[in-house]
Amino acid sequence: MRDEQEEMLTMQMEAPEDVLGEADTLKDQLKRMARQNKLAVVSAVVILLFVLGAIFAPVLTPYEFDQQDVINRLASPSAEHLLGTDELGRDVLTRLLYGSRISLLVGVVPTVISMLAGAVLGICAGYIGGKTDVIIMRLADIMLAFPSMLLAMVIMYTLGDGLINIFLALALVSWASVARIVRSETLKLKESVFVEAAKSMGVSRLKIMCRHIFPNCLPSMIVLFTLNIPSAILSESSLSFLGIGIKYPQASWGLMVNLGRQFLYTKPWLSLAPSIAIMLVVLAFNFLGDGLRDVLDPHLKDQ
Amino acid sequence: MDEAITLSVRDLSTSFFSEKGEVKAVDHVSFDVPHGSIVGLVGESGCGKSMTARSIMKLLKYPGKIVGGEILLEGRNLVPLSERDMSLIRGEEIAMIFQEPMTSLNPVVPVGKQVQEAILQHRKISREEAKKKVLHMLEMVGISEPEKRYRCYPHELSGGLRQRVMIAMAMICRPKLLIADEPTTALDVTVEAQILELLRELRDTIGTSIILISHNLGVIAQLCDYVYVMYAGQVVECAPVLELFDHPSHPYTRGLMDSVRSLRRGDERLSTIPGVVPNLLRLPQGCRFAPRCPMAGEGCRSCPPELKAVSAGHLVRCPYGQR
Amino acid sequence: MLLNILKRCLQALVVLIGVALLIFIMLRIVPGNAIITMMGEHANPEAIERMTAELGLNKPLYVQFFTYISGALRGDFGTSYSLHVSVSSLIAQAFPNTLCLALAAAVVAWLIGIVCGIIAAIKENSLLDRLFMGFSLFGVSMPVFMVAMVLQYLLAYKLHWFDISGINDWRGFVLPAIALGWNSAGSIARLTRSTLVEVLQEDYIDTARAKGRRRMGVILFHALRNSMLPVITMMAVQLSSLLSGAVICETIFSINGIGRLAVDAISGRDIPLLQGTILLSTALVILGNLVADCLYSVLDPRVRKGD
Amino acid sequence: MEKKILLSARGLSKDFPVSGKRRLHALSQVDLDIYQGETLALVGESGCGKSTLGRTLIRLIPATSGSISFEGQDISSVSEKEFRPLRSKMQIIFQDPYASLDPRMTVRDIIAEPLETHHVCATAKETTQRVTELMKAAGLPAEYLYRYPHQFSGGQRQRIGIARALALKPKLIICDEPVSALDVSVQNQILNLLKDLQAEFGLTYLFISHDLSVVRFLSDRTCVMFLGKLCEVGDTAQVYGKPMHPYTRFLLGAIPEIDPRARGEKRPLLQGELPSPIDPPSGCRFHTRCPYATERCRTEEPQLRNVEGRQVACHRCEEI
Repeated sequence: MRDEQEEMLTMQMEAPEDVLGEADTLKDQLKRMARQNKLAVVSAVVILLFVLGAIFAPVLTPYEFDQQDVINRLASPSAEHLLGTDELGRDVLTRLLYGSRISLLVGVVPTVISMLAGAVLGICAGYIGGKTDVIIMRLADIMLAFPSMLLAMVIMYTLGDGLINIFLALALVSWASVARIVRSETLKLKESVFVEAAKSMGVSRLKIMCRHIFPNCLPSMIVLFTLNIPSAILSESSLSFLGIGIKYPQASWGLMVNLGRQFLYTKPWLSLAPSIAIMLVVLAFNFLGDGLRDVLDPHLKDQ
Repeated sequence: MDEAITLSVRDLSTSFFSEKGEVKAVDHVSFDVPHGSIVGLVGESGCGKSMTARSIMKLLKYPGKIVGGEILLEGRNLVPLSERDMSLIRGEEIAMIFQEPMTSLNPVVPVGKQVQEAILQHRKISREEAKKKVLHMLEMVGISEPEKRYRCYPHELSGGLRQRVMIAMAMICRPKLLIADEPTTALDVTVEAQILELLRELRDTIGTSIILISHNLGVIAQLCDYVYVMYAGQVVECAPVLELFDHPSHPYTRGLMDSVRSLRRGDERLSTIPGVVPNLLRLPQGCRFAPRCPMAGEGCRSCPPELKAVSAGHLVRCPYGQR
Repeated sequence: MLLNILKRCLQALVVLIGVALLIFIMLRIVPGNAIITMMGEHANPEAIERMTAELGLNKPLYVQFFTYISGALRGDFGTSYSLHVSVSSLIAQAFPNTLCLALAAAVVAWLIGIVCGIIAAIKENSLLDRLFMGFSLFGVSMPVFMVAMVLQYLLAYKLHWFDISGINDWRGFVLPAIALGWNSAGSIARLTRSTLVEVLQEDYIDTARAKGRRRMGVILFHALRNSMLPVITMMAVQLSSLLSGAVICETIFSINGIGRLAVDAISGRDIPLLQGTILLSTALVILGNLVADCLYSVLDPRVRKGD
Repeated sequence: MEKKILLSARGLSKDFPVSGKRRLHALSQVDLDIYQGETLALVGESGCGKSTLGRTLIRLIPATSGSISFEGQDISSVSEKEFRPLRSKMQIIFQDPYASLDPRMTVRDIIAEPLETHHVCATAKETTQRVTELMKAAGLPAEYLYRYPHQFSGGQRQRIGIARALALKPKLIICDEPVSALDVSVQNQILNLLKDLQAEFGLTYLFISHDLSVVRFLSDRTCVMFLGKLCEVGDTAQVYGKPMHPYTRFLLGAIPEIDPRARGEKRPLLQGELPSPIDPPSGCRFHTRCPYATERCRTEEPQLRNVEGRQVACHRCEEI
């Protein structure tokens, strides 16, 4: 028997016996979050704004991202250039807008890849166990032993610069932690009675993994997804900051910070504006992920 | 009354405030615990019996809160006491043991230390002296080789031993009142019998009054002097144990007893109580048991009944409650 | 328990060898000839060949790997292509700086993180809790270079409290350590809070309170030790992210550390140097993992007894 | 009338590896027959191996040694693939109605899963039709078809579990403590239901429980287990009326009577602690706690033997 107070609370929340319909599905959980956690809603809106800004960048600004204006070099913010211009006279706001394309892509694409790979490997390792488990987890251990920045640097060194390579590098860096979390989740689910029930009915291994394990891992994976996006964005900006990621003249926030750094003491906004943009996006994703965790998966710890 | 009352609970109401509104988990519950007696609270899960116990200890978890009534420990009201004053009473004057001996002990501290902590909290004695008392107490609750067990961690002990450790911890300051919240539910029958025997012995030797909370009528019958039957947050019937088992008067009590007795007899068809416990957020207007009651009439559904005496010391919350 | 630790050590060794192999392979499959990069486009082919043979780069890969490993075990990581000094001596110069920086940052992070986490957990759902958690999320969300540059601009450039860059005395470490620890402090605070909140829901906390323990006593004696267990496991993860951040901090504050060596090695396409720095930092992380594991088993009696 | 054996196990043992090289002996050398149409109860305290035995019998966990035959066919040596169709003939109902249903599936999908796995119905519509029939049989209103498990009370969830177990028209159902997580009044509803279903579908039950009164109501024969071994097997009425094995006596004596007048009677209390199944005592496994133990009990392991129309594993059961 369970703790009485807890029992009563859940009883009231779920009202088992006399409510029809009203399933507590993902959608309802999201609604509940929206009601309880205004910050998460604001964050979602901020993210949406950044996405819109990235998509409609050409419409939103009259300048091109590499349009130089040598006369107006390093201009201070003004009505014409809201955030001033950089050392080649390019409009900073324009470059920020175009930069958000890269940052958002870099946040989403490698995270999707690493989530998929991590989920498949984690579920296989956890459910199949034995040698499969040992091999996959040792590999993950090796990946996790690297300081992620250095590993990303080496991969970039091996693959060369470019957006696609950044995707690959960041995905390679982050799949292992996903696999580890999904595996531990799988191990718990594997011991659960409903999986045993499925086994007792003769459901095949593959089906159990697809129908029972995966859907039950999903909530924590959604949370993980929203929390891994910001770390990917941070990694890319750090790489670009070191000059290892996106190459000139493409606009990337990290690169803009790097180029603006030499004017830190005279024109601080050159490096500050992109830094703040990074922080805003990352913050928004973190707040959203946090809110999601509260409703979807109270047990997934901060990592 | 000539017998001394250890604890008297008057109109205790405890609610917790959930998203969907106030849940009255304990609703105007009153009972007395005479000195040296064992009082039973019985009911099914969710009836508010554990919440009552936690309210007495003032150990309610967020968002639970006492909203009314008095808890008088030898005449002193505990409800307005601050957390600091309450901590002087917990363990010293009222102690509690919990349902799950597995999770109720700190996994990273040796059990002896945990018992010792209880006495050091309230007595100004040296550690050696405290340890001596702990060893003596461990022996008293039937733990063999107390020296060896003293250093054990909880995971190294069986469920029965852990519950004994919990009892030792609760009794070491010789409290006036022990609250035992489903102390044997998680244990096997043979161990349950041992623990019940131990509780009875401790009451006899130390003279502690006990509130025993259980869903098991057998346990109640074996141990208690007075019994309070709870349903949906209210006391529906109370009586001395013999009276209650001989003449159960509330339809719910009778339903419960019939359920257990028909099972013990091995009837062809078991008697049951139809339906399920009501949602405390949407309680029926009249009697809370009316939707499941075979005798309920129109009056029951519209107007909530009061607790009324049917004989000396036997109160029933049902207009049809007859002997 | 000893057996357990031994087993862990063995596992760590396997991982370390795996790491070495992985770096080795990744750095050899890089397109373009490192020798040419090293000697310049117009070096004569004979010299290139001589150099290749000298460095053993004409031998099969596995022979090269074993030569490298056996050298590494003796503390010899080869000679830097770009600086023409032994990698070990370069690392020996840089390592203390990185270690000091990382340790200082760790102290900052753990101190702030744990204290804030505990306060937030005790005052769960209060304004203070929300404030701390909001701040910690800010901490986690700020890129290291941003914190570093803001600190540099305000405290060093505007207020002249610290040197802008370089390490002359202990004060040189202050800004980089704060910049580096900032991130970790946030995540440690969040983890500490969430585990402590969870532990405070446990039954044995009720038991302790039922004994008459006051709130502080319950937290210090019962809750903290249990809630620190997951935090310790985080140690290794944090070490890894500190070393990652060190790369950036060292670049911004011009500290001669491992991270900057690695960056220099990449821009100079200096394979032995890159290999050496990465192997060293990875070994450090693995060591941190090992220490965390041992600490865990000391603190948790359930693990101590074998399985 | 000669009763037909549905399932029989011979020399069944199950070890689990624990830390180091040691093994936990959950079952050792168990011989058991289950007759067609009966309810066989398996009682014992936690850790005695009764759940392990139930799961081993239907190959949910593989046995370490021993053989099992079902309807005369050896099922312990066939491959998993060959065994899969046989799974439909033996189903299991679990103890915890909260954990045994996948929280992310609707009731329809939960009950349909065995039907789909064994391709019982041709179309999805037919499956749904069959699911509603099953729900009706288990006493669940068909409107609940598309609800999720957490919207039900404990008793209703157990009904879902029962409907799922019935889906494949099994011959044998292992009931693993199906009512121990429920309140008394609900427990009786479920027990009545199980009894009705047995009559309706001609089911055979292996009913695992630690609650002796529940067992008495439902079972024809009772098996008492202690530390991985059977100690007494016989007709329920006989076992309850005159227990022969000392352990059975203690077990029955420990049930708290629901009559407060029975309090004065001194009940026999079992002393000591349960021995560890990692290295069980030599000889009779109960001898460390048995007040009647002699030298012989300490050295020689008693086998099940026929005593007064039942089987008892005790050297001294006639004398005491």
